[in-house]
Amino acid sequence: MSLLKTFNRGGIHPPEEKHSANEPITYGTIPVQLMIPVNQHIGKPTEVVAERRAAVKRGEILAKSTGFVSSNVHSPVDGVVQKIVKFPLLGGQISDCVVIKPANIGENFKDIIDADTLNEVNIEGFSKDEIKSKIDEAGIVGMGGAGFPTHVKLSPPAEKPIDQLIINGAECEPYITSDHRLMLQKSDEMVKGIRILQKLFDDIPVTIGIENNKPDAVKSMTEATAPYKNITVQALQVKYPQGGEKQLIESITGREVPSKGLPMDVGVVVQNVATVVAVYDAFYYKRPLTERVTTISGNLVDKLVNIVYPMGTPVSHLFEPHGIDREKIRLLLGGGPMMGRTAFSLESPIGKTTSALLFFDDSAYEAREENPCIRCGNCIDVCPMGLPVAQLTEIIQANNISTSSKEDILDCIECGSCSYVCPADRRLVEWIRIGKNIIRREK
Amino acid sequence: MKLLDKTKKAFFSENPVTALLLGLCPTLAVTSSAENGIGMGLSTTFVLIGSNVVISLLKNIIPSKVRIPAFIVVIATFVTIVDMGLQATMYDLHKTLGLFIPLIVVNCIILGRAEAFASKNSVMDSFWDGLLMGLSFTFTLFILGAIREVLGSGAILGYKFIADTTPTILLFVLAPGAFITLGFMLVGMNKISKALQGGK
Amino acid sequence: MENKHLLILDSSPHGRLTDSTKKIMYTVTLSLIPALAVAYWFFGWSVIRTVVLTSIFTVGIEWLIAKVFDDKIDAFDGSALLTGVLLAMNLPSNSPWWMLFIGALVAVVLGKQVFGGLGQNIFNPALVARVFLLISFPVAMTSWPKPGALSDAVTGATPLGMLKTEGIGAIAKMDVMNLAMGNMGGSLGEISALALLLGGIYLFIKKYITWEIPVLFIGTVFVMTGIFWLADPAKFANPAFHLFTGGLILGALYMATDMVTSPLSFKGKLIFGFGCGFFTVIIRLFGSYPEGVSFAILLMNAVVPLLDRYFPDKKFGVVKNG
Amino acid sequence: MFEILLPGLILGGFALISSTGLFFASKKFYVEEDPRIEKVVDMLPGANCGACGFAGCQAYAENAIHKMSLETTCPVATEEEMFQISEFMGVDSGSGIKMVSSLMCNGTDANTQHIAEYHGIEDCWAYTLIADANKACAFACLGLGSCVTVCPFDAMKIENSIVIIDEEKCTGCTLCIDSCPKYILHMRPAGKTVTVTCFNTDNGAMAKKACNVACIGCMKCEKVCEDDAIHVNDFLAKIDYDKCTLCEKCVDVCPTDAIQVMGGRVHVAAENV
Repeated sequence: MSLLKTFNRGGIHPPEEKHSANEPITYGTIPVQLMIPVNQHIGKPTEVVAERRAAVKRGEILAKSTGFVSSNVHSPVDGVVQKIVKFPLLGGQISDCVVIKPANIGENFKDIIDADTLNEVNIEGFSKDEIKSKIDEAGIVGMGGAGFPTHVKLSPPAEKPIDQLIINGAECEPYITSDHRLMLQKSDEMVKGIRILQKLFDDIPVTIGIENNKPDAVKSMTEATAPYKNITVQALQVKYPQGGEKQLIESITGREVPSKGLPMDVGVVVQNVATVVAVYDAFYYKRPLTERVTTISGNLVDKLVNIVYPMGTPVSHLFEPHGIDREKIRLLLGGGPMMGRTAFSLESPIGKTTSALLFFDDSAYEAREENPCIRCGNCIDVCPMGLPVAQLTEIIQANNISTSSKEDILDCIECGSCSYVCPADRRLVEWIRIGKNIIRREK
Repeated sequence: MKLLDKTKKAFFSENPVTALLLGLCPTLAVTSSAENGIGMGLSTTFVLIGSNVVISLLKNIIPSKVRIPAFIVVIATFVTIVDMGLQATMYDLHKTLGLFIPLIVVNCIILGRAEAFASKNSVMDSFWDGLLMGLSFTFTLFILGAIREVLGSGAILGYKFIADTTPTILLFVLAPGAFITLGFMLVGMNKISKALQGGK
Repeated sequence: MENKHLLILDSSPHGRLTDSTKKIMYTVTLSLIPALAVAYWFFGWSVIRTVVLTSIFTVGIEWLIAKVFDDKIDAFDGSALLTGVLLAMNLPSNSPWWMLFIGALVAVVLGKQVFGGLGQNIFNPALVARVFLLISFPVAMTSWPKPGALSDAVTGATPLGMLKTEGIGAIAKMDVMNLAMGNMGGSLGEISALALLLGGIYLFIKKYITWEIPVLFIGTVFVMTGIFWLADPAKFANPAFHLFTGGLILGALYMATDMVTSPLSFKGKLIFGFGCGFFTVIIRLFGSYPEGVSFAILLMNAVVPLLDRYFPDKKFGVVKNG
Repeated sequence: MFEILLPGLILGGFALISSTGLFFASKKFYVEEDPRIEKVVDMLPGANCGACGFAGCQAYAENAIHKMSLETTCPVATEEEMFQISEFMGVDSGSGIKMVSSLMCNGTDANTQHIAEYHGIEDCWAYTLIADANKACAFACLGLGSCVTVCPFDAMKIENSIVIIDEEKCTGCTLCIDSCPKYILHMRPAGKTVTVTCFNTDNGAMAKKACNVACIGCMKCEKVCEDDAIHVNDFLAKIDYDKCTLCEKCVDVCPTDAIQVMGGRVHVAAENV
């Protein structure tokens, strides 16, 4: 492998900080209370079916999807529904949460997961629609961060033929290592999951894209996929935002997703590795998506881990087992530092898309003041979408959005590369988000 | 008191050059010295007064559809008088101002006042309006010319107050100097008129 | 919610490169040191005097403006200092102090702050000041001290000036290597092309300038003067002479590449560099001024917004049709 | 003599030809414009703010003359001005009640707490992209001043991290209503100064916990009101300004001071007296 593939335009190299890469996946204890957000996806809000004081079993539906672009939410444990409250999530949104009092407080979550029975499944026996509806029922959403319902992504319209499936194992965000560990420890399961997805598209070729800073993951996946000819592993150059859907497609296939378009427009479907494992679980264990591997890291954490907690575990439950000093926390990030969002409540629950929880104290945060733009052009050089970022922010600040700049603004993938390199500390992505918001409001 | 208000208005908040940005062509072209500025300004004042008075006298006779050509004819008459008068009495100034005297005909200030004021008001009011507007135009041109003359040739109204060998900032005598000076004058005059309005 | 202190809310990304406006400005200023050292070698203490005076003036005026009008302006962010040093490099080392002061005033007030301060100016402030001074004080701005002369009184024309006034014969004896080293009359920054190149390469490695503008600028000058030279060597000087005399290298490396006043897009940069070179040659060969770099750059500065607008970079996912 | 006559004739002839041309052109291309439109534009305030829903005063006047109605009033114009226009047009002058913007929140620093330290761009919408609330009460005014920025009449300012509205300056143009991501600004008649300064629809206990001056939905105001003008829905009182007679009984009885007289005295909670 002489020259590793990557995307052409822009990109940055933030410090990797993947200190937890060698920590095997472990399981956490069950907290005294679970707060399960009823909306963990993009799309139509769900309808809460759980009733107060009713007992629920593990895997029972708490909130039902209300349409095609919507996703079920299940209970991760046996327990009793206490109430339904509005509570701030890790992303800062305030949303309805189902509060559950688990039956086995303090027990290791591994025991509960191990209790699920492994079924022998004959994939050939399923029709395409059955596979999709199973994924839909299991409440699986894109676990890379956006949380788009997976069954929707797997149902491209007939006029858009799919000839390539890409599995996203790039994990370009600093700190996060959960996907890395999944690829190491669950490579066989993942391949079985891939086979299920492959079935949907008549055995089209599959490529697993992995950044080259995880050579062990590349090795283990290559070994696991060896029996299958049309599943290949592609090592990629280390460059942020390699894991962005459009960038990954360009890196691997050389195809450019058209502006305003979706991956399916160039015949590609992209799925995250964690999502694939969730698909496997849904078929072989009949287990809906109720937990995920989360990387706990940051300069306040004594024991860095990749750990599985039941969905809905409040952040405060993590302090004791991981040696986090509650008093010192100043910055709590759900997700990586480049795209993750700050949380304002230490009780916010872990959700389906929480790939990492990062705890930082004062020293990690530097208040920055915006200085005037000196037109150095760094933001434009690093923009993976080739947008004239500096001009766009000026247009937004002047509230002067024209039709052509509107398209540019909507093309932004909010990777944050521009803000990262700006010498004048301008909040470029933030301005672009405001611009998107203005456009959305005008509609 | 009313007159004072009007004067304030004419000189600052409605100053034809710095507030309305009218008549910029002569303003920029002929103000390389204070004397030129005064000459140009007074010529314009004369035309303004004359045309204002005549037009307000004729306002009821002129049909509104042909009023602009009629105004132009009136203005042109006065401009011709000024042109000939200057040529007869102050030949040097006439030579410096050159083409810009006939160009007073198309000066927006004059046509503007005729259209906006003289054609709607009484003779006496129009006379005062022409006088004040003209004087404010003269005043602005004088200041502009004076600044440029002092900076560009070290003199004021032709009297040189520094030694001949001392270098002066030549740029201010040239065209770019006019633009730069006018720019800073706009800032200053806007500040003053804002302050005057605030004081009211 | 019983936190004693509140969590921080902010928008992603939560990390920054350590680059800052200040760092860029000071690095660029520092990269001028080799050229200044050469100038010091040839002209002596007057160089230091000029540089220090203009720097004090520009920073001081900016500080005053910040005090009076807008306390958000940071007079010490290095941009005023850089303007001051660049201005000094554009002037004869024997300029009187009041000329330096007027230059600094024009650079900071007319060149920068009237447009809205750092990042908003259309024209390169140092060049605005230089052209202002050149037009206002043509005599003082064209009598350059001779290198090595200890007294300021000995002045002469630049090689380009000689070429303009005395014809091709006057420069026949000049050795190109000598010109490249800087052994000639001229402003501080005009003389040593090699020392400037050194600083330029440093900036290029630091990625504070890109290759497009300097290469296109110098290349265009070289090719165009070469064509004229080949056509009529008896009338036009050779391209190497044009390369190493005048402010070409300084202009191409430091003035034209000024981030604020150069285009952002790739194609825009190419056109900008070519335009600068084209106008420089036209003015040098056919204009009434011996040197055309500053005018050429200012001319091209004026069209930068248009270049950015009509030659944008290709966006991701946009396919050119037709 | 001939020297003068010839140019005179030439010019005169030329003038005749051109004027004939002009005459026919003016007949051919005559555009009929209602002269009343210009008059109406002159009578309007001329702010061109677009608050009426039309693209500026000209468009408003055109519409008004076209339809011969003033149903959509100019929210910026005073009553007298509207009356003048209606006199001129000979139609009724719309509703004619001056409305002002009013904040349904009293979540000052003293009454509720900030729950996070915000470092982003000073703009309410920018904040909502990061988190939904910045005070203990999720419904509270964010106090970052998007409405202040959008107000063309300088009638709003941020004080104690909530918006203070100057009713004198407010023209009721409604621009601020849409600029608020929390939707806690509403329009009320200018004279009707009694307002519910809360927008919290949580139940009483939660609301009280979030903010000292929250409406807890205790229904006291509804019971004391003799004009049937105040009603509690979703634990939040709402005043019907068509019925309110400004008796201020509800203000006196409110245990949490969630009903205030705007621009008047600041009330002390009934229980504390």
